[in-house]
Amino acid sequence: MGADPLLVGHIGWIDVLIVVIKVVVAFAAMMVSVLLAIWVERKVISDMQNRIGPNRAGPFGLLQSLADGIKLFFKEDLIPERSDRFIFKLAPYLSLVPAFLTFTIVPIGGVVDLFGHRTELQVADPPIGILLLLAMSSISVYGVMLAGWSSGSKYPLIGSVRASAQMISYEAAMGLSIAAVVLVTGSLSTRDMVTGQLGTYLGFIPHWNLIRLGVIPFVIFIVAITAEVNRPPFDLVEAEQELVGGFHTEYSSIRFALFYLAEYLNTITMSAIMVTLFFGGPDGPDPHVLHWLWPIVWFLVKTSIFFVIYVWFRAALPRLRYDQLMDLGWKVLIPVSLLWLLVVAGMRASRVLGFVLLVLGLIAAGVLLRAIDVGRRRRGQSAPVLPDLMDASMLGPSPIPAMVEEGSTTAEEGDDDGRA
Amino acid sequence: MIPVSWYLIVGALLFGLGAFGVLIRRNVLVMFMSIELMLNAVNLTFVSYARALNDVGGEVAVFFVLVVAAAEVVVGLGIIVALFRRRASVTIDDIARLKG
Amino acid sequence: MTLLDWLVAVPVIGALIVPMMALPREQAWLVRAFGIAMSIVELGIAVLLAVRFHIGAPGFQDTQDLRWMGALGVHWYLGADGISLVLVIMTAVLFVIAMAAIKGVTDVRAYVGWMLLLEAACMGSFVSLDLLLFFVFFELSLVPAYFLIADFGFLGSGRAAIKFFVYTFAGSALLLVGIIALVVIHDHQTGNLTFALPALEHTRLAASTSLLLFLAFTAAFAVKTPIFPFHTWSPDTYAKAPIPAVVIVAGVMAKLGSYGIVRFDLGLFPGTSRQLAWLMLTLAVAGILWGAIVAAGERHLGRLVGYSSLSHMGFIVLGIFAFSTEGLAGSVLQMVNHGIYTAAMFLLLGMIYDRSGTLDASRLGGLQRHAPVLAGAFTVVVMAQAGLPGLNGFVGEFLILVGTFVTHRWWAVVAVAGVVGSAAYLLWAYQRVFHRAPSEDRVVHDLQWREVALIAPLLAIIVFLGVYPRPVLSAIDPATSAIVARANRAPLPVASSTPTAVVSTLTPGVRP
Amino acid sequence: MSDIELERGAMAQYLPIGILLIIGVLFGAGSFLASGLLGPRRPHRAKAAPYECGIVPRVDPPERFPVRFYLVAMIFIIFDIEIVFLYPYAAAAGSLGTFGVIEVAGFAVVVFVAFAYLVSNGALDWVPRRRVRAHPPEVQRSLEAPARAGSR
Amino acid sequence: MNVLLASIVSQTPIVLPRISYLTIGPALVLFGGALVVLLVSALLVRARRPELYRWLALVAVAGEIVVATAGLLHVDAHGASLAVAGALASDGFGFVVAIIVGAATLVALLIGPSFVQREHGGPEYAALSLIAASGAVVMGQANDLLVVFLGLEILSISLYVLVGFRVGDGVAREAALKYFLMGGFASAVLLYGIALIYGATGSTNLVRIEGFLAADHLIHNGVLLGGIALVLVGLGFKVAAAPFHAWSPDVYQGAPTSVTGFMAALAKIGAFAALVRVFDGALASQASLWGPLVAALAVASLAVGAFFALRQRDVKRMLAYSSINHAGFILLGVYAASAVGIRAALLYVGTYGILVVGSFGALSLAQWVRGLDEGLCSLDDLRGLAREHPAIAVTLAITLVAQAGAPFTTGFLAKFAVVEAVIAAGETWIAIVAMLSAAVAAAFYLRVVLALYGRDRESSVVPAIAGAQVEDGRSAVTQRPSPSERVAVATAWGGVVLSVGATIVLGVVPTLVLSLVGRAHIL
Repeated sequence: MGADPLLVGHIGWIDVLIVVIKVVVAFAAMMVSVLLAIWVERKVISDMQNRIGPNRAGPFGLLQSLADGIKLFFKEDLIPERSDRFIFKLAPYLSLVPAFLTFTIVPIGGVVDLFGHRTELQVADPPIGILLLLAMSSISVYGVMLAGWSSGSKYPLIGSVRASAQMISYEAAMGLSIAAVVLVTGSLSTRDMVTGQLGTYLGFIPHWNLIRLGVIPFVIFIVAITAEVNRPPFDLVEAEQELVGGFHTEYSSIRFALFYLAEYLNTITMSAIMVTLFFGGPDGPDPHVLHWLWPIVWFLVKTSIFFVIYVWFRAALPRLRYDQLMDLGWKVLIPVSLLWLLVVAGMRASRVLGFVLLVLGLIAAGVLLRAIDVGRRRRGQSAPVLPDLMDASMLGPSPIPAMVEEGSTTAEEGDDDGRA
Repeated sequence: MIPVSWYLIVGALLFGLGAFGVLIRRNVLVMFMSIELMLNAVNLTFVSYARALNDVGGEVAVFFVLVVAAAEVVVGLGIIVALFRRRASVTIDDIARLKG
Repeated sequence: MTLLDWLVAVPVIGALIVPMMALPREQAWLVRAFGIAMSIVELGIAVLLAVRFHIGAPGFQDTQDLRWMGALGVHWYLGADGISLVLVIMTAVLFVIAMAAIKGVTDVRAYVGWMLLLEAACMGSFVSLDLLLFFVFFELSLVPAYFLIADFGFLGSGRAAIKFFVYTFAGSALLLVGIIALVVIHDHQTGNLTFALPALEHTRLAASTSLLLFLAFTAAFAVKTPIFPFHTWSPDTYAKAPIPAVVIVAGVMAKLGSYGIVRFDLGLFPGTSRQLAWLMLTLAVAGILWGAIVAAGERHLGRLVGYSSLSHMGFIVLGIFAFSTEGLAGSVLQMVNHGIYTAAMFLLLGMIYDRSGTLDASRLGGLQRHAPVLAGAFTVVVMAQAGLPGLNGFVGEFLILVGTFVTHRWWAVVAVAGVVGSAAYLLWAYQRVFHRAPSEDRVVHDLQWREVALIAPLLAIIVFLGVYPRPVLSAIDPATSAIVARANRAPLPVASSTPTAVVSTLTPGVRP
Repeated sequence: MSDIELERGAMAQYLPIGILLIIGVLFGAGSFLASGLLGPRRPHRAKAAPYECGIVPRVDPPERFPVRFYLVAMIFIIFDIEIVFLYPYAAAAGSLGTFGVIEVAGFAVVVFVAFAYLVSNGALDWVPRRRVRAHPPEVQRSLEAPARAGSR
Repeated sequence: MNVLLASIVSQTPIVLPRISYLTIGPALVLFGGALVVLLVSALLVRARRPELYRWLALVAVAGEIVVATAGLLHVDAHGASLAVAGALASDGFGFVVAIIVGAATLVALLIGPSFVQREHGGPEYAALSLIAASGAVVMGQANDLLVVFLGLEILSISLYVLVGFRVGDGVAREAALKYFLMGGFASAVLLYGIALIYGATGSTNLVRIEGFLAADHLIHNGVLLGGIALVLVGLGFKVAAAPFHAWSPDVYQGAPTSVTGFMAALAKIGAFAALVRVFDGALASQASLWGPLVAALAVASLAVGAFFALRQRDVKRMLAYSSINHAGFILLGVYAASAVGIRAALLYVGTYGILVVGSFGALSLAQWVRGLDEGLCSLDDLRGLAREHPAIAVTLAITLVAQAGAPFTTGFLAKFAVVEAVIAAGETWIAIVAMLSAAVAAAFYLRVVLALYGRDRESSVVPAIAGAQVEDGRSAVTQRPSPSERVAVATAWGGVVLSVGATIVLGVVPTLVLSLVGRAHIL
């Protein structure tokens, strides 16, 4: 069970001071890392695309992001006339704050002594640790959804609908793959997850969850969080060709900047979470000098690698089509992660049970494939129960609900209503 | 420390608010949300009692209530959507074909 | 199986067979013939029962006692004494006639089926010694009666049928409560959960409890009989129901009520019955007079007979609550008599209706000219009703009045006015129907042989019982004497000191 | 040590999160404030209009989410609930042993069957359908309208 | 890790509950059946196979009855016990309820899919019926307020959807919405009551609550009283007891006819089983607190059910009020709070359940031959049915008359048992009210019967359009029904006949059903 020893028992002012210091440092680090991250992304992508990228502000264009941010302060803040003003203003907070808070549970280093108090090098270590991640990612769905809805404009609305559908779809897969980690850890605390990964197999293979869980949860997780933070190739939310800017089309000035900030914060945080869950967090070779520093170094290195991988994804992979995206989430990731979770659980109880479950799981997979096939064939025969998400008719002229509008297609009527 | 009874009172108030909402509001979705509010008020009450009684049973109850609430949400939304595919209104007064 | 079992079973079997007789329309008469055959078999059983009956022996004969609903203490407990016997025979006779009187019915199967079921219910009621079994039969009789009235009656019979059903059902509701309450008390006292009448007669009851139970029982019987303020369903029903059905409703089913009073009110609550005799007598007299008065002003013959029935049933109640041997014997005899002559009356009304298409006395008239036999038969029946010596009505009414005069003089005196009144309105009605100049110049057939065959047995019985009522009287005498003796022996209940007698007797510590 | 103090100890773990929450909110508010002070304010109708790539919007934007979204949301809830139950199990899997695995597998079977049912009904298909319009809906409505009216 | 925190989380070994598979067997079989139905449908390209799903479901129900009977025999032999960590009670009552639920579901499955799924043909009806039945079974076996709640929700949520099966011009969906809103409200109220009882007694386990109340004399505990009242209100909503009945006429009227019977049966069986368990079991020592409340509900239901029904023109609406009246009767059994009362309530609810399914089944048949869908059904729709379809008319009439309490049917037996229990409890006046209400109720059953056999031209003004509709419908039906349709209707007939047969046979020879409910002892 996680708990920062600093905050156990009597809490004096010095403890509070330490906490404040940790928080402020973390906050500053996040802001700086975002600036750097944007710069890295732009640079790496431009290198991959044979461009130069930002090179004016500061050395190698390092301050470009800061310049962009400052510029946005001086832009006019527009609020569309048809918007719901309160929610329009609220939405950026719902995006930004969860992005900050998620980072708190990431273990950055080991346990250190500060002013004579032992504390963990992570902002907070609540016993339910990883649930905070799930909670925050759920809240950030609201940020996206409400931003699009409150704009009172069609592109943001479609963007937000897509975004929230996508995010909740992948949240399930993400949750299931995290559950596998929880299963082997026996705790929800991120610190416990990290300590559980210490050690090696055979003296050289790290005892990381990546290996303990058999890679599959990691693959699922990385795909899921890529979709979760709307990074390419899953960035249909803001697919410029179709939706302009997606859910934040109507946002300008600093409000837009905050969404942007939240997105990068999330990307960085998710990289860090991935390191925590599957790559031992701050775990790494310890040369026995500067004992406290090495974990931090390892952590930063691993996180940076994953961030670059994201950038690489963006540069290398084409965007998915919406139906491919949803199919991937629902018909592949969720069943596979569920199956794998059961197999891991079975294996931990007894080898035999694990294999039995694996076989059963393969049978289930067969059943599911058949069901998918059946679904596809039935579509040839009759129309689906409900209308399409991508259907342009939801942009119809009437103020009545889109679902009524949807009913105008004969096939649906015939299936559901028109059989009198 | 805030005494447990305060939580109970808040729970009761929320429950009353929800019940009131179901009874007087005419928008189906609002009624629906009021029911959810009632369920969550119950959750609060359960947790408060669990705390006061130092018994984990009340907290476990919340799990079940959450599940049930979720199932209700699903079915309720399904019904509402199905109904309003034919009607543009979400007001209960417009849904009055059934009467004696 | 005893004869009594067969008595109930035969019509039930018939009622089950009838629906299966899906015959083409031309052969529908087969169904009717089957119905008549079944009812004749039934009559045979009744006669056999009478033959094997030990006249003069006290108590119930030919008893049968089987567990039915074991856990609830309900038994299939049948038995007959003289009172049951005469009523059973009367019932059997009337059903044969009613069955034969079916005419112009589209769905013969349903009609015959319901009739047979009704016969089973009536027979069952008369021979049940288990209170719940009695109640079940008593209730069951409503269902076929309802269908007979509603489906085959005159215009508006549906409403009348519902009225009939609901009124009587409401009365029986109280009866059921009363029965159960009595059984529960008995169970508490003896630990023996039983609905058997002989056992329950020995239940000790507090005065107030007894009073309430008496009222509950009487409510059901009063509606069915009908007794004065509970009679409002009967004129409607009599006017709307189909003739054969009303023969049964008025002839037999009304007797279920008065039979119930004799058997259960007097049997279970003798003291309370005696204590409340004044009330019942008053109601009876009120019924006699009210029936006579309204009947005198009634133009619809069906309703008229309904009110006259109220009046005559008043006599029966009067005799019952006179608490004299003559009175009770007269009442039981009068039950038979009333059954017979009311049935005859309605048959004749049916024949009149067939001829003139109406029962409105103001639109009838002068039938005597074309139909002297009909008029003659009508005369006999009217005279029997009016209590002319030599006909059966006289014997009963005379015994009742004598019996009542001995014990409750003033009620008897007032009731005599009813006799006079009934003679008056009946003759008046007769005059209007048969003697006046015919309103329309229409050729009316006299009775055909079939109609004669229907009415003749009844007339024979009317005359026979008027001249020689001894067989009936000797059959019922042991039973009536025992009942009267027991009632007069029973102490008048004294109000107990605790006002909550009901609750306390009912529940020794069940609920605070 | 009494339970109340233990509880406080556990709650104290959330102190940093609370502080960061405050900082985050303040940062957002401060940014808005700064932007409000620094940015220009030159309102114009065209700026306040919904963005439509320069075209003047002629129709009102839809107010509600399409049905499909609710469907996704509903299905998601089912899985979310499954996860809600899986986490306590996962955290306590060690002490639940084989029994726990079997129970969870049973639970998973239920969810799986529901899932297979959904999939086979095309509830999770997003490919745009080809529109087969046998006859215009108006015609169909008018055909069935009298029957409906007459049924009462 | 810190020592202190280690003690907080206190890795106490989790005691694994012993699962008595016989106890959860009935629910498990039903639920498993539902899964099989869904899975089979998922694997078939042509999903419209109503008969296949129906028979799969019937097999499951038959299995459930067998398992429940085995459980009952086991309890007879080895005595009652608690199962699954005290959440369920393995006692006679639970298994008897399971058998009753199975019987009602069996009949409903024979009838329902023939009409509701005639065109849709998917697995939903069968699966939802099974799930609903499993909920009712769980309610009957629950030994924990939370399990009661869960069972109730499993039952209710399935019923919401079943009610919403499409008929007519959206009336079913409207009914489903109303049912859902009121049902959700009731659930929340019930749950709050459970929370308060939990707060007052420290447990949601019924046996433990009983023990707590027996040991501690908390007489005037407002929280407990509030909890009891709210639980009563919540369950009162579910059983449609007045004054919480407002939803039921609308829902009965709008729901597909054959679903209505199933809903009426299962909701009542489940909710009354729970009422008996909670009130006559756990809260028996507090009878002075809840007795008056239950009595008031019962009397109100009796009166409202009987009198309001008289004014209705729609048969289904009328039957809804009649079910309120029935609820009043069953509440009386609960009120009696004795072994006799429990048996009576169970007898009533069981026989009523089977009867009402048959009733609505017969009504469905009537609507079907009249070419109407399963929506509204006015008296005029039935007028004169006896001439055209005497068999249906007779069946319907028998079920109605049985509901009125005619002798030699279970309807009478049940009323008799309840009234006996009430009188034995010393509440003669309530018994009188009950019986009088039954008499009033008889009037409206007979009105329907009258319409069936309606020669009463004075009130049979058939609107021209409706008449045309009837003509249409008849031609539609007589136009050579397809073989599958013939099979469906024959099966529905089977269900109706089964129900009516059970009503009469058990009414004449009640030994079987009496011995069954006689075993229904609460742990």
